Amino acid sequence: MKLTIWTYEAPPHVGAMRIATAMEGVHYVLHAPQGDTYADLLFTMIERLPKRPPVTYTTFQARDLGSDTAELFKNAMRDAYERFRPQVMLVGASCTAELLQDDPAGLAQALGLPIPIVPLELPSYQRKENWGASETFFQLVRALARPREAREKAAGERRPSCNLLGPTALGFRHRDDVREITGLLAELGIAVNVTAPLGASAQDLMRLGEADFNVLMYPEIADQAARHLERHLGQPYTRTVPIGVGATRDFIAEAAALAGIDPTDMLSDERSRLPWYAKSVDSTYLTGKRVFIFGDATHAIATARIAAEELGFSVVGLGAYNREFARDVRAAASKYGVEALITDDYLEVEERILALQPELVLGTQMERHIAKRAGLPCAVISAPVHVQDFPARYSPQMGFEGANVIFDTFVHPLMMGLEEHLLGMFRDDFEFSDEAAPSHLGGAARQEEEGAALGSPRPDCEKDGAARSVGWSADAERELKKIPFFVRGKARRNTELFAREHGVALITVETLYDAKAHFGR
Amino acid sequence: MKLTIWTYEAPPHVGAMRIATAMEGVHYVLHAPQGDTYADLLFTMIERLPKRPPVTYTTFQARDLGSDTAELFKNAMRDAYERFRPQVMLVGASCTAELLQDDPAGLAQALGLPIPIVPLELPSYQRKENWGASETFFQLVRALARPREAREKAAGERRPSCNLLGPTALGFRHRDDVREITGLLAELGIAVNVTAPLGASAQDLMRLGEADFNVLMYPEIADQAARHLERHLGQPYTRTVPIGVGATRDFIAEAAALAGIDPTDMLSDERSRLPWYAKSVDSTYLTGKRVFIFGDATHAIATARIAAEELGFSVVGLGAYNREFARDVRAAASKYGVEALITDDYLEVEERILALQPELVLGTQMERHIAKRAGLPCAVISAPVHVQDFPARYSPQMGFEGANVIFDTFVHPLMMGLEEHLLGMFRDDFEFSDEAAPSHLGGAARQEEEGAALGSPRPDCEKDGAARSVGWSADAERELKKIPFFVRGKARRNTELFAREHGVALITVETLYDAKAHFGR
Amino acid sequence: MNRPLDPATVAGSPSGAPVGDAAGCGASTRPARGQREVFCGLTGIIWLHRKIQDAFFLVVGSRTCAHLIQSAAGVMIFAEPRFATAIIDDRDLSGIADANDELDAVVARLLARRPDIRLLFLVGSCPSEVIKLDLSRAAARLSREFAPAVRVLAYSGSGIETTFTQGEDACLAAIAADLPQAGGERHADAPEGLLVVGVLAEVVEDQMARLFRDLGIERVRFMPPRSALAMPDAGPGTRFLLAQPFLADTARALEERGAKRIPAPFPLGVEGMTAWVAAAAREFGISDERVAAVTGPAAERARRSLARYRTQLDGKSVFFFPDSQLEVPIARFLARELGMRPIEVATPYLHRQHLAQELAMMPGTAVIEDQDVEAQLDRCRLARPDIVVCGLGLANPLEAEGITTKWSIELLFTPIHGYEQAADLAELFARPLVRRTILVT
Amino acid sequence: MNRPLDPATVAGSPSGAPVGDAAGCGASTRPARGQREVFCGLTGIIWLHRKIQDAFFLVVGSRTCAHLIQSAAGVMIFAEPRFATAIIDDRDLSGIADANDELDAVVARLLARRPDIRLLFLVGSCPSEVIKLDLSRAAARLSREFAPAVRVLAYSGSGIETTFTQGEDACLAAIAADLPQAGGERHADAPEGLLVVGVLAEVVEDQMARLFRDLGIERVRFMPPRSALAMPDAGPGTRFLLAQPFLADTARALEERGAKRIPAPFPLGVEGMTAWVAAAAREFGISDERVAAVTGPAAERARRSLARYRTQLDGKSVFFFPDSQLEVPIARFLARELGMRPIEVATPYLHRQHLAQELAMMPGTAVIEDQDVEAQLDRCRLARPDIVVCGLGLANPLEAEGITTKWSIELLFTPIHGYEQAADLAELFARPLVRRTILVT
Repeated sequence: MKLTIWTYEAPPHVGAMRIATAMEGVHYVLHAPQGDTYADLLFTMIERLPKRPPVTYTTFQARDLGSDTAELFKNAMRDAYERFRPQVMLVGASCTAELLQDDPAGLAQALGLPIPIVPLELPSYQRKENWGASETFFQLVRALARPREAREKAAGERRPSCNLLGPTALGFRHRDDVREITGLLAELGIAVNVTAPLGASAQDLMRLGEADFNVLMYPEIADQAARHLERHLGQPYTRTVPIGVGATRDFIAEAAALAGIDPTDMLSDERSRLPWYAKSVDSTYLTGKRVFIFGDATHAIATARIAAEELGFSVVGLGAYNREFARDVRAAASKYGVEALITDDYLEVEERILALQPELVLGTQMERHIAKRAGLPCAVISAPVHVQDFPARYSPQMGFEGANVIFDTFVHPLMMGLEEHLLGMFRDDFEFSDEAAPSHLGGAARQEEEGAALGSPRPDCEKDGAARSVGWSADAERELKKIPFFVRGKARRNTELFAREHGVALITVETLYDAKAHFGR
Repeated sequence: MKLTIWTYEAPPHVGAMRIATAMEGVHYVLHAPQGDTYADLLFTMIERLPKRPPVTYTTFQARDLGSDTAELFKNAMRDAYERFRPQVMLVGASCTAELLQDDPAGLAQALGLPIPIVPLELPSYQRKENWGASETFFQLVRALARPREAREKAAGERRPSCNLLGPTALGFRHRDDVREITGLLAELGIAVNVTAPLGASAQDLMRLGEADFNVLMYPEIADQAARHLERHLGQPYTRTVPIGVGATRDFIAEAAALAGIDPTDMLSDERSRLPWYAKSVDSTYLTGKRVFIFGDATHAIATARIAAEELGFSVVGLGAYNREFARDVRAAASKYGVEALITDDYLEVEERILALQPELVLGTQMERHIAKRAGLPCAVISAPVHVQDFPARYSPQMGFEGANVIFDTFVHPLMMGLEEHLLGMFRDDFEFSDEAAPSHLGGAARQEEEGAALGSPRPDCEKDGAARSVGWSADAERELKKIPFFVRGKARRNTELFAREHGVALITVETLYDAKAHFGR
Repeated sequence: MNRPLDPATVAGSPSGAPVGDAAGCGASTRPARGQREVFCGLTGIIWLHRKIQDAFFLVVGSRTCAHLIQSAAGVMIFAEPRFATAIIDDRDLSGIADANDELDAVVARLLARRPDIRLLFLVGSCPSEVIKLDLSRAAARLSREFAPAVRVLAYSGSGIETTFTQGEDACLAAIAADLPQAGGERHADAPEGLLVVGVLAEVVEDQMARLFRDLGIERVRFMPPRSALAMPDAGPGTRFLLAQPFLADTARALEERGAKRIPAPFPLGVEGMTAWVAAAAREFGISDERVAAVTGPAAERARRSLARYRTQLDGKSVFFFPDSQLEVPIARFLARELGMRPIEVATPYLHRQHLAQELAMMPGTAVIEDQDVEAQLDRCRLARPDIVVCGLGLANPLEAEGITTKWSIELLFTPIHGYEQAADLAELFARPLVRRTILVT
Repeated sequence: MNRPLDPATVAGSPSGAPVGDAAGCGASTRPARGQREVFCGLTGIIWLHRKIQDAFFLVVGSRTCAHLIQSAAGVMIFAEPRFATAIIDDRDLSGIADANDELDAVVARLLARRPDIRLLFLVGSCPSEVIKLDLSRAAARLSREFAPAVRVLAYSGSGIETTFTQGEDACLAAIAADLPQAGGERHADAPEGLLVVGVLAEVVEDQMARLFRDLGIERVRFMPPRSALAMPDAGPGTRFLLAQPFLADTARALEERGAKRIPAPFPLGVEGMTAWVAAAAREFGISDERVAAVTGPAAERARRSLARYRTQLDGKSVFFFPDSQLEVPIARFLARELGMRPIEVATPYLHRQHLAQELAMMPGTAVIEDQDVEAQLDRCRLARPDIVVCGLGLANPLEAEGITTKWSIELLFTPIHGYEQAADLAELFARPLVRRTILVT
């Protein structure tokens, strides 16, 4: 049993719903109690889809237990087939139904419906949303994808083609990433054969084999399917996820190599504004800002690269909530000399952030909570999705326009350079009070980093006893307050570190400046 | 002499710079003291242009006055020609030089340079930035544009074509509007002959006559030029500025009519997300929200239409700072039953907003100040531009993607529907305190509508004595505080109006509810 | 537990025809069966955790439960929640770990991190019910362990036992069983205090308190209170008014404490509010004249406010999908005070006794208990009502089909009770209709 | 007024060769003439209005002036400003309106809207100078009218008379002339208090105050103060240290009050700060040993801090466009304490007397007074320095050409004076260089 304040991922059957809802002609019969129908609103309200997800729930009740839940399932299955006439059906159970052991797969097969039935085994008490989506997509691909009829490669006649694998319903910017990458590939001269699951039908999955290679857009969703297609259909796939200018350029080179074409033209122009905006002198103040990054593995790793190489931040923390890709995250973290944080425990992430006192948090909606309480600026880089992650405007994360979007997103929560300066110079100015948030964000007040809202969970300070074993003299506390709040957390942390390392029990004004001299700006 | 806290427009010579900087091969010699060189940074820092504006300043000093300022001008002119070898030169004076009466036009002509010299008369003490830009563009067009050689309209062979008129350097989203409208016209089958001034050379202006018609993108900049081209070159021009879904559709119909093509296909699809997002049930709470709109005339009028027809807001105030288009603004205002506010006095705008207590302010960077102090949500719809009006990402205002951008921009500052509800239900909840801004904006504190920052200018309450002639009983004040802050300003205003109309001197709890019954929600 | 009726028990009644009822029901009721599209009772935590500010809700359930609560109401973006989930995992199911030990550890960690918690609810879920985890016993054990700082109660919000608002009922029933005993000095039958039961907006509570004070009822308390430290007492002298129609178990629990329910319609709309207040007044021996004098001005003002919306809503048809159990009183209000035409009123559960007066006031519309969502959607499309009341899973798909909707969860999150809110309740129905006429694109 | 030297007066000195100077100048100076690319003195309002919090700056000028101030520093986005412009219009110029009456009306409206103003500056501009509007007389008149609530002073920030930081000089000179007279009881020559002159960050003032207190100098005040109500007095006993190199008029105004300037280098870098403090100490009769004892630890710490940046900056060439008059002391610091190579040091104005010690410490780099921006850009492109110090109009265009820049206005907005900020000043130069090595794309 695990205490969970926020969950980064839904249960695995919601992952399966993301696949089913993304596709055409697929229907999912889910053995589940009535409350599980809440999942429909994820699609109709968060993503604002104008149709219900193609899911039938058995909605059994307490009185059905032990008697006719299996019968309920069979009826639901039959009714759903009659009503929706899908090309393929998925069957499975949610957490509660899993405990009943009704064997939906067996029951479904026994009905003898004239379409393929793909049974899903998604262990609710072990696995989570991404795994469920990945497994579902893989099972569909395995069941449906066929090898290319004959590899008639009349070169020169056919444009090279690829499939885009991974975009789903309820995906973080998947809608726009698909458009961006499709456009990028078209410019390169590569056609998209099938995009899946988003917008694909069962027939489309059968055509997957006709492409020359696969673009693995979201490893969390489609890594398993891409590996299957490589192994069984001989299709290579791209390893680079094109998020950020550097990664997009690498991706272009990789895709071009797989397609056997020359990417030089496309790589010679500068197609994103990010590099120039990052070089513009008003961005100088971004240099070395300490950022903490947390999200799904793919977005977290890509974010770290952008932060370090393209914006000039200093990565002080990097982590992901999906253990499936822990190895990749650890490898990336080691590049930045930090220890990867692999956890789905919100409280652990909170502790790490408060201990590191970064100047910017790049995380999920959950890290926004932490950042808000700690008075830290924050931008969202990854699922879990919120209604605000489905803006009306074109907002890809991938490709060159994605890099533009990311520049704005990461820089927006920060105070602008000149405003930082004026705050630093004239701290006593009543209009520049410490309570001031960046004025372009409405100029509303911030909470002090020490003063989280009443009643909110507090970091477990007792545990971290060492951190508080040094004391602050009143003078030093006063001097600390003269440091603008957006770097004060760091100054406090550095001074305490310095004091501990040098055996100073009471921090004075001199200790503060000694620490400053020791650590530099 | 006029007290000016903020100025909505720069002096007219900055308007001329916006034209010169937008174009290729144009150089502007400006008779001006050294301080006027500040204007360069508008382009290099706000717009982040990677080149200096093509402007030479004479930078005369006190000691030059009355002696050799004319000589200085001639030297600057000659040196600039030698160094930059432009195709055409603009000459003029800034405010201080205007007082010297050195006659830059005459001096420049006398130099006998082998290129066209376009003299600018921009009266600094009467006119402003937009007028200066408009006059400059008009003078250039008048000097350079030639009629089409022979109107060889071999129909079927040539695609219909148009010019895009109005985009400049330092324009509010001009960069992206041009891309959006060019794409829209291309889909319609209309080619863009010349876009001017942005990116146009003197030669391009000479080719203006080759187009079938003109698209007047920004009347503030190009109305004069478009009318000239209509009169002298017989080119009709579009009247609809395609900002918003409805206006974009009207524009498509208008452009198609001028081009003699059928727009039905293009109008049959829904190409913007705005209509569906506005219909989505999470937008229901937007209905009837009272908005105050202020900006340049074009953007203010377009914003009012979107607010009223596409988002379902209630327009309670509409105004513009550029008197040149006052008539259009008044006509639009009368449609919404409000009195237009035509002023460039920031203090007047402030008074109007505080008196109206809108639920949302759609204005310029200046209205952001007012809204911030009044604790009102605000989005920016118009110049004057700030560095944040040049985002890295694609952010048009025009066309279908412009409508998407606008939906996000207008809705973002508002508290989301459900959050509003919870605040309304549980006002005593310490985490939902009145100080809470929308949590997606960082959840920082707001100022009370009554409590502007110490030292800020206060609305001139004495003048508006009537508004305060009714008193509030302590009970009624307490009851008022139970109303969530985002509608409290309106409730206070309505109750006081009601009390005055009904001769109630002391507002009680009953008065509050009587007023609520009277006005409705 | 307050379960939906087994359809078998009413299967004999002719579909669509009036069902005989003690209260002389003006509406017909009929059952349905098929896929339901309703929230489970856990959803109530969304408003309960905001109402009782020093309480905390610990769901004992699966990741689905955790995800439901954080997603259902879009609360993710809001303030730090006062709820969490103890997620059951394989180790608990396989018996490797003792579920009770695990739960104790989770509670200990939670209370260490959140020292401000005064009242902790252990909330049962589908999985905890299926594996028969006894949370009442666990609550008793933990209450002993953490007394006196923290009191621990248990209730079930499981989707196999409860729908949506029944979670509030279950929670309040648990509270009711735990209230301090009122001193029984007076004669048991003499009313010595009024308890208003059901989560209400604070501004509504304040209005009601003023009204009862003006009537002369002295001791008026609200349940649940805003703080766990301010629990009302209950006993034979307690008279209670239900503010919501879905509080069957709570009423029973209060009755077990000796308290007496004052039968009344629900305080929605002018009529409902007047009847509700009058019922209490009668119980406390207050004259009808006094009631008329005290409520008259507010009722008259409310009627004036409603007039504006009556012009917008009169004659418009309305169709209810089952959701909150508020369907019947709201349909009654819309029909009688605004002239709307309820075409179909479906409700997840119909408490015939508590709703007796409501049903009697209803026009002859079919009241459907339980649901077959696909069949109901077919009927809805056929009927093309002017407005549909439904949950969030159905609203946007219906809007996309051109059918105007009112999402029902808003009825729980908006102050709608009492005179001053009658027009606000009407406005909730007018707004989507108005919106559709305003939007041009 | 503190005007740039007429190039004619130094035209005889061979370009690039050392100019003989009373202080024994280590650097050469040479004049230039052509288009300038500098701010006018109005720009100083951006920091002055933040420093003196109950003061307000009313520019009497054109729309250009108003636009300059609100745009120059991107202040538009910040807090409500404490400055405004009385914009001259055609009516004032044509004589239809009397400019003085108009000004009085503007001031009256302003003071009515902003009752918190204690000190109002009327700030002259190019147009007000050209039309010879006498703001000093207007200030005296308005001061009388609004006394005692508001004091009104005047100075000129016009671009035909001042560049950039000279606006601060003109403002402080106006303040200096208006300071209360110090009681002249003691012997005129005995130092009775130290005044530190120039806008400094508050944290820097506090550090300096601690240092002088530790040295034993009792009465240390700063000018300008944070509030107009806390003006220091001045008189023959006053000794003052300039904290900035551009305060020629202010120094003269203080000297006219009888105060005596303590000649010193400027407190930038360890060397500058030590010499600056030591000069004051000598004036107050404090022994060198005491100075060494008090400043030693901070100086040593500062040197340690600088070591990190010396490794990054050593041997790097630096090229100054004229801007703030800080060019000479900063070039001296970069050269002597960080090993950088100043290639060209241009400054809008060179005060030979105040900068005597600075020039003596400079390596043999050409110091250019005044500007011909096009010619200087040509030289800069040819020299391809490692870093260029320039204004905001030039920075991005140079960056686009691949030349690293440090925008000079930052030197006015960042705490750079004193020991604890020496490394921060170095870091301002290291940062753009580091950035260029970090960015991969």
